[in-house]
Amino acid sequence: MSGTADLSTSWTFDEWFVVALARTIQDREVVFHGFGSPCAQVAMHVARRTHAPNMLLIEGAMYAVNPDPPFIPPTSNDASLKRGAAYSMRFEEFFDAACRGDVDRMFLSGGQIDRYGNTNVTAVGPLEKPKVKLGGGGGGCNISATIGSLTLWTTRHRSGRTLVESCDFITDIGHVTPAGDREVLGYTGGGPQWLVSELGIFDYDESGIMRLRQLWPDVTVDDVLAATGFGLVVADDVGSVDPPTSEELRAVREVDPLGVRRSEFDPAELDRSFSVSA
Amino acid sequence: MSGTADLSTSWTFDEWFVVALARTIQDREVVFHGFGSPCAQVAMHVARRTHAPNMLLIEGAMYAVNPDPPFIPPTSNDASLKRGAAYSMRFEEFFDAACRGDVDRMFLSGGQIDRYGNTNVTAVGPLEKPKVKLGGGGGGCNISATIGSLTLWTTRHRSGRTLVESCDFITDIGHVTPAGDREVLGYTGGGPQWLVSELGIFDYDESGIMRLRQLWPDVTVDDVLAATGFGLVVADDVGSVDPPTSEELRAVREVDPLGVRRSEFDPAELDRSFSVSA
Amino acid sequence: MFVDSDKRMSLADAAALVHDGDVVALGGGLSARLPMALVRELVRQGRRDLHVVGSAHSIDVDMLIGAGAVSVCEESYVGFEQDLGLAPAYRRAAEEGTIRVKESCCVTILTQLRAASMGVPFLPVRGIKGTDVPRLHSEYAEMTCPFTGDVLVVVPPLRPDVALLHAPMGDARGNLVMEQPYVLDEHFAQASRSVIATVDRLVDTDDVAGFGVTIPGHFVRAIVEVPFGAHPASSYPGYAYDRRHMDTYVKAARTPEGMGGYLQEWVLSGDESEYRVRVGEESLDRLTSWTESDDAWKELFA
Amino acid sequence: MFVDSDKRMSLADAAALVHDGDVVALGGGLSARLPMALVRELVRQGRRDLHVVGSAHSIDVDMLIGAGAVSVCEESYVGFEQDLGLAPAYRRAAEEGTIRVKESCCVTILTQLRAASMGVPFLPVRGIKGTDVPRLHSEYAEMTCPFTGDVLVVVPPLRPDVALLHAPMGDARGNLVMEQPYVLDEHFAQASRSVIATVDRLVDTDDVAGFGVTIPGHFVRAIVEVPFGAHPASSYPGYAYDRRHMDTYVKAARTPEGMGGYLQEWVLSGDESEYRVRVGEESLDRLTSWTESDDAWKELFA
Repeated sequence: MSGTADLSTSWTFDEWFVVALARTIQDREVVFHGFGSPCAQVAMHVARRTHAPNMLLIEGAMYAVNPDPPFIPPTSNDASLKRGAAYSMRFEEFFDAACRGDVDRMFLSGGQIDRYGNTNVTAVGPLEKPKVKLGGGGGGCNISATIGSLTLWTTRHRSGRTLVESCDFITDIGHVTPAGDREVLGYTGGGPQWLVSELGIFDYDESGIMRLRQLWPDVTVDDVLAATGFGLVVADDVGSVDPPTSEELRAVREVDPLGVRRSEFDPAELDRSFSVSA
Repeated sequence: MSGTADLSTSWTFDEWFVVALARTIQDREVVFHGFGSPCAQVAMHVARRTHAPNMLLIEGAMYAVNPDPPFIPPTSNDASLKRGAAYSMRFEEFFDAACRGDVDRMFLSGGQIDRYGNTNVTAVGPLEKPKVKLGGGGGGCNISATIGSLTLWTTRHRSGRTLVESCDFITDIGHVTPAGDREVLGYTGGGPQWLVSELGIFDYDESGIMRLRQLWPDVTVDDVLAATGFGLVVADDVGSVDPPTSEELRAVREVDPLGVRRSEFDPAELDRSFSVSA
Repeated sequence: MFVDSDKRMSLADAAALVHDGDVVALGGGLSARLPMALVRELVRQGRRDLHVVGSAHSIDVDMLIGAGAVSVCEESYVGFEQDLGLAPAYRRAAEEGTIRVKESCCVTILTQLRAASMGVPFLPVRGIKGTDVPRLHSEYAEMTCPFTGDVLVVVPPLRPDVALLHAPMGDARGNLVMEQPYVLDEHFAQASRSVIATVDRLVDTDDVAGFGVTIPGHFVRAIVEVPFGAHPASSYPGYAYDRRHMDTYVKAARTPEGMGGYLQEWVLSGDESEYRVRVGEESLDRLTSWTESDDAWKELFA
Repeated sequence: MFVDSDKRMSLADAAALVHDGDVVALGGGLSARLPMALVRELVRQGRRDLHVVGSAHSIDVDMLIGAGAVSVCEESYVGFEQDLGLAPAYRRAAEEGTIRVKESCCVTILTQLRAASMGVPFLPVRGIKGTDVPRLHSEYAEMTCPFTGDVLVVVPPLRPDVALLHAPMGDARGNLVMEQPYVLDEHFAQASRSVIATVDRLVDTDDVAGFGVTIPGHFVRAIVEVPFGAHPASSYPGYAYDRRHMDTYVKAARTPEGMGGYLQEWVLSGDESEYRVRVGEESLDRLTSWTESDDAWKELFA
């Protein structure tokens, strides 16, 4: 294990999770998160402070460009989130950029996610009388079509109700929908590239189907298969997620002193802790 | 004659002309002029200082709302033209307002104008090899379709080459075009309501055809007919243009100390002067 | 457009300009610059059958639904993010079928408002195809691009009857000064038949001009000064959002009884000055303390 | 988007990013904030076959045409208003057929830029039908609205290869600060493949943030500090337009010989620092004197 120092001799799962999300960002990418996405939000600032200093970070719901917030608050449009930004986009300016293909990456989650990375944030159960009315999709049903790459994430994989055979409602576009794939639909965006869950890290194969690539050290392939509602592709070389570096952990702790990232996890997940000797 | 005082015992034609233009504005209207239109520009400020204090004056090319410029400069987008305005519209904000029908009146001129008030500001002569390439239409070919009412004006009626049987090129929409009338074209704007020329003041009859309503005192009906390239309708009750009030003349002189309105006239027209004893 | 120079009126008179059945656009977003004083007044006046439209919202929409004022909800999101979770009254009404859910998308609503602003009867969007969103929107159509042959979803104009906006500052003419994000407020102002605005503070026209006008008065039909008129949402640079009050609301709203109790205690029992008394000077002062230091700011969310 | 933090370069290197045959958007309008230093540098570098697009312009477009740099002119207006009249080189080139005139309309160009910005392959406009403008634009089409049955003209996206913008102030990252009217500059920035900017003054990022950024640096590929870079156009709050110089230009440009003489004297004989010397300190100082009093301001136009 490389890069671990005093600071990082031990860490919690929520810290490692946002580090894994951060690593899906490449330097010089234009990156956006939606509202209500503390893990993605923290991850973007971690990436900008570590391996992606030249990314263009668009703070979701504030549309502030490259801010240095003093802390991440529990709501996505507090003024603290534009501190240090020389410029904030107008609402339409961001969404236009996303629709014309000028945004390279967006973080996206869902109450349900199918094998192709279609997501449901609208309603679980029949649309006319839903079992659970979820909050809604924000701008996703348009911009998921055109943004360069999507990093999906969920902290509820283990429930068995999140990675499903078929979404009750498709709010945001994955690789293939019942109406056809992205080429048929005329969509210029590349679709889901990564999915990070509390069980593992996944990419998508050439058919656009989710594929297990890395496991957290306390998770087995069988754990993942049991929690996944469709026949998952497993890569030949499933590895373990690289531990966080001290630089990454320091960034997480500095960016998110209030720990808003933790609000995404079941309490049991927050008890998962790790150390260099683990 | 009412309202004339010392100030207004004598006046020049250019002063009277802009007063006549100003009178086509009603109080509480939202009114716009295009660039390169000093007579209309002066007229709008005269109206706001006299009979239309509650008009919304949109300063053309600056898109400033209700400014009080210290003088009218010879170019339409000098910063002096937004002095005193609490707000300047964005370019798109004005044009959107015009397209959705939120602008009540626009002043519009043309190198050629036909009986229906179609205007040509593009080119005189064959399009492929024009005799005179005019400047161009600005936003007219769209917003002349949707703005509430148009006040047309020309200072070149006498030339015989301006009010023509048929425009060589239709840049802006009058009441009836070769492709049909406003109802056929689906246009919500009312089209030309007034035309003010250095020979007289005209409105449009129920067929959308230009009709002589008032004459300047030194002009006869025959003068107008001779200068007009189509069979003009003459109202039963052609009258004389009401002389300017002292308030109107004072407004003209205060608004336009540089006399930019005069740049629209042939020198001979500027020699026309009037007085209460005339 | 609204050319009068003095559009000040009482909150009750302003809210009375909203009618049962109106399509109502709610300004601001999530926990910021929500027109809460107007929302509360609409509840007091017992407004019904509203069709609310907007992007991502929270307590404003949820409270109107909980009060029975809404028949159609056309927002892109209603909720309290990860922090306080799903919107209780919205969720209940949607699951029980007591409102019609026409969930939309930020881009779609923006595009429909643009169609209204631009005076055109349709506009295309890039996405939507392949999703289930059209199941909620029989008004959408598809068209083939004459240049590329692409088939795109096209949407009709959205012209709200009234937009309810809150700004930290404004003048008697209705000029409004806001901080970013303006969210859809500018588009609401341009596309709606009228705007009713509340401001935390009424100032002179010279002041609004000095700060820079965000929404010009010619879109505004009525303006009302209501201190803390966005509470419990934020209205920067004045005050942060009141997370404790939001939490109180969300917990109460989880049952119809709790919802009724909240409305009785906070909304129906008095007017806005009584509301501020009930919230308490200490709580309100605390929300303005964010300017003191980063730590003071952070403490508001701890 | 352009994420580099330092985009400063020489005027020559910046202008070299414009290629023969490019679709070039010219910022500003009429006599204000025209990118004249870039225009002059393109003339010095002998650029050819440019397709210029924009709204209402004057000496920028006319000079490029007079220098033989333009093959297609797609502006809504080229001229010197009532004051100095028709654009001499544009008029001559149009009448002699040495350029292709694709005269357009402010609304149409705005709509085409919006289509590019929004990432859609077509957008409708309300007008145009009944005019002769489509004779200049075989690329337009008509579509029937699926909601109303109205037939509207639809236009394709306009995506300039490069936008040349001038601002009074900017920073090394390319953030630009402008005064209203921004004209189409924001839309050019969003719709174009890149922006090349000149500024009268380069300042720190804190300064541009304090004044308020109009065009963000992520659209800007190159930025060059050129004092009086808009001359003889205005660049408020710095300087008014130079009406005397405009008059000199218009008189000279009325003949090919005069045009050649003007270019030789003012453009080809030296770089921008020599241009400023030739214009003269006294003249330039005079243009900044508008701040002294209304009378001083007015005198600039007398």
